[in-house]
Amino acid sequence: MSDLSDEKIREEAKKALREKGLKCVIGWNAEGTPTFASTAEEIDKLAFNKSSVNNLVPYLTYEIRSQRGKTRDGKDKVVVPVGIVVRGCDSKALLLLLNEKILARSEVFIIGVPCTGVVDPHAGGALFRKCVKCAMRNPVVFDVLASDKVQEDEKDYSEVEAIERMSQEERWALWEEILADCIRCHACKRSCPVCYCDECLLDPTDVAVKMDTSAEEKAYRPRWVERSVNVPENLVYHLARLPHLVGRCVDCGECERVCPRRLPLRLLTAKLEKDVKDIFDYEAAKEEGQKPLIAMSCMEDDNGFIM
Amino acid sequence: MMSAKNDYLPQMAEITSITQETTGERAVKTFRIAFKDKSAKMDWKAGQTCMVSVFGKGESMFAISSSPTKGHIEFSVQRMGRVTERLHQMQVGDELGIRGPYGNGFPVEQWKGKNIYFIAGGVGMAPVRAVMNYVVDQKEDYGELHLLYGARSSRDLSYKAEIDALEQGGAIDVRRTIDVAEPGWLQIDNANPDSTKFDPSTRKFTGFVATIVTAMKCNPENALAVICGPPIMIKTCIGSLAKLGWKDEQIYTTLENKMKCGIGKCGRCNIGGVYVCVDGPVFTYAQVKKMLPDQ
Amino acid sequence: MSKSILKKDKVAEALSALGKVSVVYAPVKNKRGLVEYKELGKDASTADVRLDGKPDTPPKAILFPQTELLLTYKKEDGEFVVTPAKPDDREKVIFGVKPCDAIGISLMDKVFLGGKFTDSYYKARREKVTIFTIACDGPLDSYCFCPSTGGRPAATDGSDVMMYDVGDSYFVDGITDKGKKALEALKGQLGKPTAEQEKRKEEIVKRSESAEGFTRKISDEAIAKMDTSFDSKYWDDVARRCLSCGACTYYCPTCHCFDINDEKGGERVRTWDSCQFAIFTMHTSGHNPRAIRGQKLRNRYYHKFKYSKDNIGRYLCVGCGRCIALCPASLDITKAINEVK
Amino acid sequence: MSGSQAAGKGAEAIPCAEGEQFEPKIVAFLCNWCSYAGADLAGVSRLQYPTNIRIVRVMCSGRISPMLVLRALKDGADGVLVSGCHPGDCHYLKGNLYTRRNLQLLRSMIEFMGIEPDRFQMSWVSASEGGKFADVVKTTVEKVRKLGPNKKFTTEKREGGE
Repeated sequence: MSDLSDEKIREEAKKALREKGLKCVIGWNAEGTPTFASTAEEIDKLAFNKSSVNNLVPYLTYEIRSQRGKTRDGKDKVVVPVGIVVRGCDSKALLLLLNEKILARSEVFIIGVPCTGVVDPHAGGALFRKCVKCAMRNPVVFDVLASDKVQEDEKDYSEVEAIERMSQEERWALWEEILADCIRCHACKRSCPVCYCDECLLDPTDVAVKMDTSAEEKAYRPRWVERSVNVPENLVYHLARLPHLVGRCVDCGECERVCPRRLPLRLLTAKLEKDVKDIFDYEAAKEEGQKPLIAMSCMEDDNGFIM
Repeated sequence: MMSAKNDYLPQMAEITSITQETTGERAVKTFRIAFKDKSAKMDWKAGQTCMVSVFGKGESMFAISSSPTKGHIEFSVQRMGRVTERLHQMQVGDELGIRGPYGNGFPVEQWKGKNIYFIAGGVGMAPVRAVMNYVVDQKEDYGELHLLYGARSSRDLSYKAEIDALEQGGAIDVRRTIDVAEPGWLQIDNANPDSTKFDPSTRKFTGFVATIVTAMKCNPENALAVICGPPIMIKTCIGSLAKLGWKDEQIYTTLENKMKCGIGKCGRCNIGGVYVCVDGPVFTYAQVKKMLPDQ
Repeated sequence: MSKSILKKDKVAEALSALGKVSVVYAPVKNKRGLVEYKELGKDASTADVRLDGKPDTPPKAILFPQTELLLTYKKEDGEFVVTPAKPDDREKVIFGVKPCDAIGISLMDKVFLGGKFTDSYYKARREKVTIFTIACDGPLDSYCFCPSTGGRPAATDGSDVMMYDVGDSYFVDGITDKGKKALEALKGQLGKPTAEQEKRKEEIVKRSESAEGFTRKISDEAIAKMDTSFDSKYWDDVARRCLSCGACTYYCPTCHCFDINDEKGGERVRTWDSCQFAIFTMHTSGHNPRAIRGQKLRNRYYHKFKYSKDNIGRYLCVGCGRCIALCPASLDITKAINEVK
Repeated sequence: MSGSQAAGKGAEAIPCAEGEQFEPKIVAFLCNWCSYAGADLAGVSRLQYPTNIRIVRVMCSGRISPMLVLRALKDGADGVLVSGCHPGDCHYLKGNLYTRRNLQLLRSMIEFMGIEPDRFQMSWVSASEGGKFADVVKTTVEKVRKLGPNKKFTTEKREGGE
């Protein structure tokens, strides 16, 4: 990543800010801190380098959806488009949101940056494990590219396959130890780009309560996960998160990056993505306009274990 | 080494009587309770609260709605969520857990000789009822007493028999108001309350509580007001009183926040640096104005 | 016997001596590279104890567990029987605590034991815990900023026994009676300090007073400025990056907020909670005084530097910098307060 | 065969004496149009099948989200059976197809995390297949019985308590 691409990012961002009247351009500064640049000077601080580790799509979703709503006379509020700098993995998450119509293509100005991997701050200068062999280095959706495309590798499922080969007792020993270490701080859920529900059934009290919500609805809403932090509740917390990511998770690894306990959560999402490919031959965010996997029903699906 | 008292352990109590105050979606019931351990006794000040345990559902903080002079403990509970829904299904004899009393309560000892306006809205009548009955039972220590009780409709007015008796008793001047007009309830124009002339002995009005406060011209001379109810009602009533020349120290109110421990440890009921459960729930408006706008 | 010397190569022996009279916790590196206070097994001497760096996790969970049973209730022939849980009040020693974490424990004491009510569960545990602190000599990493919060690299607040690294051994100083009593168990391992070792200890204390080497600071003017900037839009801008997860509060040595719930199996359980979760302050009616990220983050910063100063006379932040180190959105409490507008 | 035992409720009330085999608790979500009717037919034609299943009737197998399966396992079920109409027979045309997609991955993730996959079974049983329903229940109960009580979703290490 020569500073050539930084120049291109800033130039494109300023042009878009002027011509398209962007609310702001979301990117990283030189230290890798997410920045919301809304003036030319702020855009000059944007950069893309080895420490640009955050997936910025959750911020984009927040910036756009917080503009939605109705004006006083009942018409839809006009959404000011927002610019964003995306790497390959971010762009796949963004494409998933576009396919799910959470964000409209016209609301987003996308500056794509082909990426050769970013550095894991805990690993003394080495790349993240997910970046060593990455099959999505080049952005899949963009308005402009900041530098030329780079060579992508074959998707590497070796770690997942290693676990699949384990015996069931070994697998449980591995996951029980991991689940016992989880403190349910919700960082994995809050940083996930495709996890955008306002009201999540895994939040401690999950009712999106309004003034007129009836007492029964509040009283009899099931608590899917208790607040106690122990192996059974953590097991259900993580097992409950996964079905909501079927055919949606792009395995960007943000959940593993943000986990303060450094749990290998990407093993779960990579396994999920691998199964989706094997069983349904489906890949999340493969092309624009793709229908969600779970929303499609198919007679030809294999019956698998069903008696 | 004597271990410290366990403030999270509730005392077992059972419901001795249930009165259905109002019906409908947001029904209100008054529960009278008695401790299972007959020797157990709790003395409390009007305006204090208790954490009521409904085992299996959780705990909620309720104002004690009976005056200490009555010698029994009552809570008036509106059906709102998990705990209150279960409470409203309970019968006489069912068991509860009680811990408390918590909070500072109304400083009645400083009110000797004052005229007192009790202003309540909807279920806000619960804490007001406790302090009103306490003051009425020692009528001679205080000046003129007034009650202004407002609700959405006449069906939503709680403690009907009790308030009617007070009205006849003459110890306190009782007025009621409702939001939606009904026959026999004098309509006062909310836009400009002073425009409607009315016979001073009128008892039943239609109009927001704040409107009636202005219309009644509550006299700030050697007086103080107790206002409890939904936040919007408290705000508008304080506005009306201010226009009538009331000073902030003369107005008392209770604030409400989500509470889980009730003893100032779990860190959630704070408004700025003030913990509503231990520093409140009773505050003068002067104190509320000094608080950070953390509402 | 309060002033003595413990040779570094005798630490393992000391740990197993302590292990005979109480349960010993010490910083140990876990499988995933996190240094945490863990209960050392029966043979405490074999544990891979790391005493030099700053542990990634504070000792908070030893005194205030993340999930704690308060009481159980059962219906027996028509009547509820409520039995309070008995907290784990074994005799414990937390060895190798850093001064900021020791101050953190003394601040938690003020919250749970001070005021009108005493938390009996915390008290039952706290009385049985003895804290062996190892003083720092300057910042341990770029995140440390304890001097800005009134702490010092060699502060003794909250510690029962202070230990200073004087080369090949630790200069040991019993501060409280509890500390002196605990040192009696180490008679076999402690020696007499030489004048030279005593001098090195005094140098550490002197350097600690001057608090050199701290690049990360919070200015007192900025903290004072917070008085007037409560309702400024600045806090929404700072929180624009916040993801509202609970990581910073769960890793903070002084965050003490908790939730109480009745859970299946007739148990009333207390668990950690975080003011960053949207439903922390949500009323049953749906009204939420602090729903927006800016309000929640502001509440955390003000609780650490304003509300605590008003209520218990001290900042509730000890300057350990853990919340800066692990924030997924690179939020920095020192930067946020220094640039308050 | 346990067919002659007292009705389900009483079965596990008797403590597991020596030699007495483990009686698993199984929650069966049956779709109203096919599998529930199949179960009815099995009952009407006096077919014997184990009484370990607790039937929950739902309008379509598509109604069963992974959360319900996890909740059943967490609240003490030793096994969960979800049974619906054969693909193509669904009263709502596609409900069972959604189920097949949704729950198949739940089972593979359960297996990946080291939990016995046989605790979660699915089947297609039409209204006329009373016999198949009895067989499905027998195989499910046998498989879960071999796995023993469901410990992974229920035992918890209590911190701070006893």
